[in-house]
Amino acid sequence: MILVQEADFDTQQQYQALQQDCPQIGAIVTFVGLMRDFNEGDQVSSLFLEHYPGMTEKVLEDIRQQAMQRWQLNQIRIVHRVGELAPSDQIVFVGVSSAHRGDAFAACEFVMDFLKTQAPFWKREQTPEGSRWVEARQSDDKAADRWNDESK
Amino acid sequence: MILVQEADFDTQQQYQALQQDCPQIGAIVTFVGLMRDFNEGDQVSSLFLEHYPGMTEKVLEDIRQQAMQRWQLNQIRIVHRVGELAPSDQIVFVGVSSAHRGDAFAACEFVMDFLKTQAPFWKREQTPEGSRWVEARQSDDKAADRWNDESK
Amino acid sequence: MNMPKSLSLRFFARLRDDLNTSEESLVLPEQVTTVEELKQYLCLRGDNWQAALNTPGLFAAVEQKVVDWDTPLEGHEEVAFFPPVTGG
Amino acid sequence: MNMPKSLSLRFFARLRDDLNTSEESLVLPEQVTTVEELKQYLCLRGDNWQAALNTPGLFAAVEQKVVDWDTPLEGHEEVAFFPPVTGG
Repeated sequence: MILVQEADFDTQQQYQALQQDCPQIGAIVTFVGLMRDFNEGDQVSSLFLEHYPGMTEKVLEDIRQQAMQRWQLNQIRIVHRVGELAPSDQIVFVGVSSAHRGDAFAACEFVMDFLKTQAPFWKREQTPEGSRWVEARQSDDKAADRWNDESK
Repeated sequence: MILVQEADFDTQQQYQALQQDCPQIGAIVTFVGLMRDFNEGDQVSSLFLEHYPGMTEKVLEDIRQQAMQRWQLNQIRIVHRVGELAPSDQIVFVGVSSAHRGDAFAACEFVMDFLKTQAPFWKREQTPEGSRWVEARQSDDKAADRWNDESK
Repeated sequence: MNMPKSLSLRFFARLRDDLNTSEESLVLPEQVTTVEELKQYLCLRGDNWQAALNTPGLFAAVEQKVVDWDTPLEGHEEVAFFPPVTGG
Repeated sequence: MNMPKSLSLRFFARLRDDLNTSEESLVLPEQVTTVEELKQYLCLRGDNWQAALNTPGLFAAVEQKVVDWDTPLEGHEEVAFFPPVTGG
């Protein structure tokens, strides 16, 4: 399940959809990314999230399928917001259910690492000095790269 | 925050306590362990979780503090149930908030791996052949061991 | 001989700001056959195009999929250019 | 000369089932000074104690902390024996 939307999401609703009374599930791992009020040494008062409609959904679906093939999973749910956000707002949800916790942890982190480096979202933040586009981080590239090195 | 209790827990309440409108938090990772209806090839109809009152809380607090020292974290919350459980019941909750997702993922998995191998809980499961104590898994020892190898 | 074909171009984020355009429709000259050639062709439009497009780290997507610069344009309808992604 | 001291013993999970006891209070003989000696002393009680305690993978905790078998008992009040943990 993949959603790209302006509206906020309900983590509890997502969690329940992951669990859905399926007694084969032994582990649910969820990640929520939140907007911080500070970046690169500056106060950030708001964030605008732009995306490439159509391509975004395709890339997220591709990442989801890669994870489903790589680990033994029951379900992956991804929700990503776009548009105007304020500090402490929820930005992204990734939830994974599996029989085993190792698979659920790995898949959830894998999805986030690839989402960060491959999904066409761009952040523009408002600081006291004006508005600026957020620069990509090398640490995100490294985080995604390590999934190629690992022999799982 | 550490809780050992018979009562079920509310994941949304735990999530909100992790977030608590703190704009330095950029990432929240949660793990929920659920009771499966199948183990070692047998149907399991119910589970009894025994623990060592007092020691359990001390071990969990020790694991929590180790994680807090090892990574940059805002908060760790652990809830573990004891007593009688049915398939699909929630068993354990571990939630971590941090400025950065890498720290939140690592700390959450670290807590679960050490909880599994160090916290004095014991599962007795009810199968069609009667009641039996669950055997410890080598895979859990390995999962905990790898945190010693890693140069983080 | 192929009919001249119209291509839909899209620009995102900083690139869209710098070029002051998000979308346009373009009929390709015959000699422009790859994504790289399309980029160089657009750079001819002026200094701001040159500055915005000839920059390290730029990505190109064809039919909403990131591609290498030597990817042929033939048979495709949508090409996008954008800076490194920063979502999540 | 020390006064004979009472020790609280606790048994959990399969061990408690096998021994049919979860808790007892014990006055230690003088020659029992370590956790290992305590275990061997308890094994003298009979075959079911021997079978339950002389088993690989058994853990001992002193004052609710897992310890090595050569840990001295002096100054301590609570000793527990249990099989490998299986929570989470």
